[in-house]
Amino acid sequence: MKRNVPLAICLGFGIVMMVQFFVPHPISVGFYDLTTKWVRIVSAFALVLGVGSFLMYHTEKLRRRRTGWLYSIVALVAAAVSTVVGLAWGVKQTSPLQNYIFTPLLVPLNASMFAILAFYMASAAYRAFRARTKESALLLIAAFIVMLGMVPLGAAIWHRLPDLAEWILSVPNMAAKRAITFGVALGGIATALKVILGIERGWLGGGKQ
Amino acid sequence: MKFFQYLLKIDRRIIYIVMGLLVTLPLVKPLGLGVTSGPRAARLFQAVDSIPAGKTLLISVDFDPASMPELYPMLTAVMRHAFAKNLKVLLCGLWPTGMGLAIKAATDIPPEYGKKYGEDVVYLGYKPGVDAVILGMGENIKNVYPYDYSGRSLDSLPMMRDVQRLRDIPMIVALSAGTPGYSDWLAYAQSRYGMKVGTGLTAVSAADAYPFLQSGQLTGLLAGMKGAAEYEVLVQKSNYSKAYMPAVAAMDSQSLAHVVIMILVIIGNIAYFVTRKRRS
Amino acid sequence: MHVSHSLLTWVAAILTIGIFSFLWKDNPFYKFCEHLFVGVSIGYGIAVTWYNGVYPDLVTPLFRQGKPLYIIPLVLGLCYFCRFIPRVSWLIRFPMAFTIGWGMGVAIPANFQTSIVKQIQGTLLTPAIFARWDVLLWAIISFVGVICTVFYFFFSREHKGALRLASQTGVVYLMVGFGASFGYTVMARMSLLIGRLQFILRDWLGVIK
Amino acid sequence: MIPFLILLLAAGPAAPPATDTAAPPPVQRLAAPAGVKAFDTPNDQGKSITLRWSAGDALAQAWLVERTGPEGPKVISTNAAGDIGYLDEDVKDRILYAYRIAAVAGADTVWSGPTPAVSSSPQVFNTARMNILIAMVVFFMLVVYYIETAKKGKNLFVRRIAGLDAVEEAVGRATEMGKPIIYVPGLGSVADLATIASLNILGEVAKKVAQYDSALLVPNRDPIVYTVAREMVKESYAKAGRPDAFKQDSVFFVTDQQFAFAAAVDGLMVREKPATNFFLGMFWAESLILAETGAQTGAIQIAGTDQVFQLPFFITACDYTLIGEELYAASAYLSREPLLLGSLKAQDYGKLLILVVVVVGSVLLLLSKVPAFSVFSHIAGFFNIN
Repeated sequence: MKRNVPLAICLGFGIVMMVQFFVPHPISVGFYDLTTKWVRIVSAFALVLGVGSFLMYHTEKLRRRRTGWLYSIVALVAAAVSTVVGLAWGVKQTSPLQNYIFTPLLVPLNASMFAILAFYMASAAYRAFRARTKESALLLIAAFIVMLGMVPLGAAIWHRLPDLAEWILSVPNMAAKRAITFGVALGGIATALKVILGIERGWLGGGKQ
Repeated sequence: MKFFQYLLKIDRRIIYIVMGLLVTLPLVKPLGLGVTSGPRAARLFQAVDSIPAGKTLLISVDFDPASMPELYPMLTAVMRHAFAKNLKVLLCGLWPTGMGLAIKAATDIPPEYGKKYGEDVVYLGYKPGVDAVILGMGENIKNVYPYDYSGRSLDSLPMMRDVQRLRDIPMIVALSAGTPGYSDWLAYAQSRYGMKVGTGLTAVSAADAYPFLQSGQLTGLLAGMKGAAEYEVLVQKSNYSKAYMPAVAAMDSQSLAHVVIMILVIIGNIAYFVTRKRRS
Repeated sequence: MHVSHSLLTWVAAILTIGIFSFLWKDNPFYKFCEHLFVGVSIGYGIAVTWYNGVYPDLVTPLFRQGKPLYIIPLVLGLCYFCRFIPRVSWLIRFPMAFTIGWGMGVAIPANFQTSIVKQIQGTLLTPAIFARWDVLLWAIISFVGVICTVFYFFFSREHKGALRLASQTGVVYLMVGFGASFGYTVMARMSLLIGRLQFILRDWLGVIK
Repeated sequence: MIPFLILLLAAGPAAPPATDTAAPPPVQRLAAPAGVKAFDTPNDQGKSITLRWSAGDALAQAWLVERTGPEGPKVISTNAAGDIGYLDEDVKDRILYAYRIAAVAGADTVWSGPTPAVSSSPQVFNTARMNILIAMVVFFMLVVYYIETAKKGKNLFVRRIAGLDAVEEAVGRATEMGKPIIYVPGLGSVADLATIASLNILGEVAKKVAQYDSALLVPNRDPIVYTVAREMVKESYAKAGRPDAFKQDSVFFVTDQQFAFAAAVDGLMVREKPATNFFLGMFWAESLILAETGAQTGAIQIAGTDQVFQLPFFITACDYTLIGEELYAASAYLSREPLLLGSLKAQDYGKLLILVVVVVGSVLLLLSKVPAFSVFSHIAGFFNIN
């Protein structure tokens, strides 16, 4: 019961959804739409687990006065305030959640964290782009050409450089990506099949049968 | 020797400072590192340029603040071009998150040319539903948007008297950061109502649009910040505007950043080879 | 210079600097921003999950429109709460089995469709390549690239002889491809940084127009 | 009744304008649309009829589509000149409809004859997806066959994967240094295949961690992945015979927001100074944020993802990177479990098969240029997806 029923549910839905793919009949399409909604709903409930873990992690830190416990108060208060504001006034474009939390807090934090990548690209390139081997030399040269081809300076050096950059992107780069895609797809499908068939069942966890 | 060893483990913070400074500098004082106009941007410019004065250009603002650095300069440059040619500008959008940006452009740009809201420019706002909105606008714009973004009735706006439906508009420029976007304007506005469609896209998604350009379905394309800068330069060269060119400035930053990274890589490699030779 | 008078702009600017300060080193300011970010994102996530997920997808159909089938995702979702009750904690396997089985079942044909069949079609050489000499040459280079790179991913045979040659050619394509992708992405990431800097210089400090 | 109506209608607007006869000869008469076909749209869920026709001459400037059903005749669409097809999705299943098309040029409108009456219906099997079904069946047979072979105890070879050989060393290093190991199972959900692969690797890594008695930290972005990861780690500790060493808060959920997660993991790495970082699973733009911060703290880093766009960043910033499919091979490689090794063999044959199809298909397609072999030009169509 504790292991076999979940395995059977997994097997059943796995097979049904595979079959569904080939059946254009309205009943089949309706089933797909319905279960898609179900998955969304069920996944939404899982947030409870996440929030539980979040609360546990930070209250523990607070209780034991571990290093940085003060910041846990920041996280807990921020979460509490935004939850209350969000649930009380809703999430519409004009709601306080959007105006006072999303726009002034989340948007800049998000954008800054994303923008920090520009700096990391520079330091990663400096550290790793060394022509130690033939392979890393190739990586370096390709990166160089494409980077030059993307800015006006590249065209000033040699007017065909942007074309060369585009060629690298659309010919060798494309070929490598396609080959990776083939491997990834087969690897992924085999993994999915093993999960459906119950050969990979790590997700069940251990413990009592 | 010691110098090269130092270079090999240079503090990353020095790299960050150098890069930060070199990226900021051109934003304050654009250098104009020779942005040359590509054929794709030129095609869009020509198409807008050849619209007879008094006609209306539709611009669809299909992007959010995340894509603002790339697409917002396109919006301002195309609007400036249109006003300089005495075209009217009708703004709309398929993204709810694009509203703030469209409003900003509709308030900031027209005064530069002495243009007035309602007479020379109107922003319709956002309506959910993509194909329904475009097809509805094909029949009658007022059916879809009885009011503009701020709730003014379209009947009260003089510009909308001549613009009843998409057939009255010779061209649309769709500035899109994803879907919905230019592909929807192609699929509905072009195939049904024969509109010319030009587009401006983020650099990442531009490659997907090239086939449409080759087939002639798209009348010009601006790809990323570079595309925006090209358009700004075209507008400036034709004496249509003297305004600050954010995308050209950004392109300068971009160029400097690329150069910094490349110089860093070269320095790193020199240091690496010198120290390796000494060691062996 | 026209420094902004908007409190929200100030908040956004200070948070931006807080995140960027991490580049120098970990510091209390960054720690504050980080914990604020985590907390706010959790609260925002809860509100959005409720208003855009649970309410329209579950509450409305089940309680407003009286569709009894929606009891199933409700019960499955509630099973996640059992995680906190040791005796019945195994019940969370049911919603997990449903989500995983469904996901795997959908993923298998979708992967075959987009990553295998469509990619095979894209790889096939067609008579159109005879149109021009360069088209022909690029097509051949690309074709060889796909094949050699796929050989790199062969696991069940030692890479020696012809297989070694092929897989090493594959590595060349992989490295050129990775380098090109890196170079190509630099531009997009720089755009993000420039966007942030424009916010600071224009919206906050008013140094540029 | 219906044909009669159509006849009546056809007689009306299609009558040639009076000026026609008086006009000088160079004026060409507009031809009616030719080859008008109406049929139930194949492979759909019904309520749709497809129309196709061809232009009788180059004069037509537009087309009118008229449908005659129970509610009588009605013009349902005006198409631009180049648009010679129509998908009527406003029909009911199992009701008969007839169509006719008119070519319009200036004031001229010339109608085609009516099509035979057709009705729409839903289909049970999508024949356009036959290619996918065949591919699926073939690959499934390969997987099942090689798993069965593996069960019989046949020894299966796996080539070296550098990143995975380093796992043992990386865990050992952490023990020596007395520093923790951070394992990020990606930012994907449990429905993402890479996440499943990563969780399986986590199980193997956790076993080694338990044996070496190192500390393990697993931050998560997806609540379900968090739950599964927790179970897996707990189970691994139990399997390694050290269930007591498992710490409740070593596996935890951070937030489901991508960059907030990245910010927090960055902070975690800087403060905990781990000896080893694992980034395995689905990663997006945050890949380099994590990997570069980790590299700066001096940790050994092992990364792997099937996200093609993120691989370059892992390659540059990490010590070892599992490229694409290597991620899926990892759990088999580490556990050496015959069932998993068997499927690895099947994957190899799957790839070989793809290459054979690509090479043979290409040769035949190229041959189709020779008139005698022109039949082969249909091969490309077999790979259309729908």
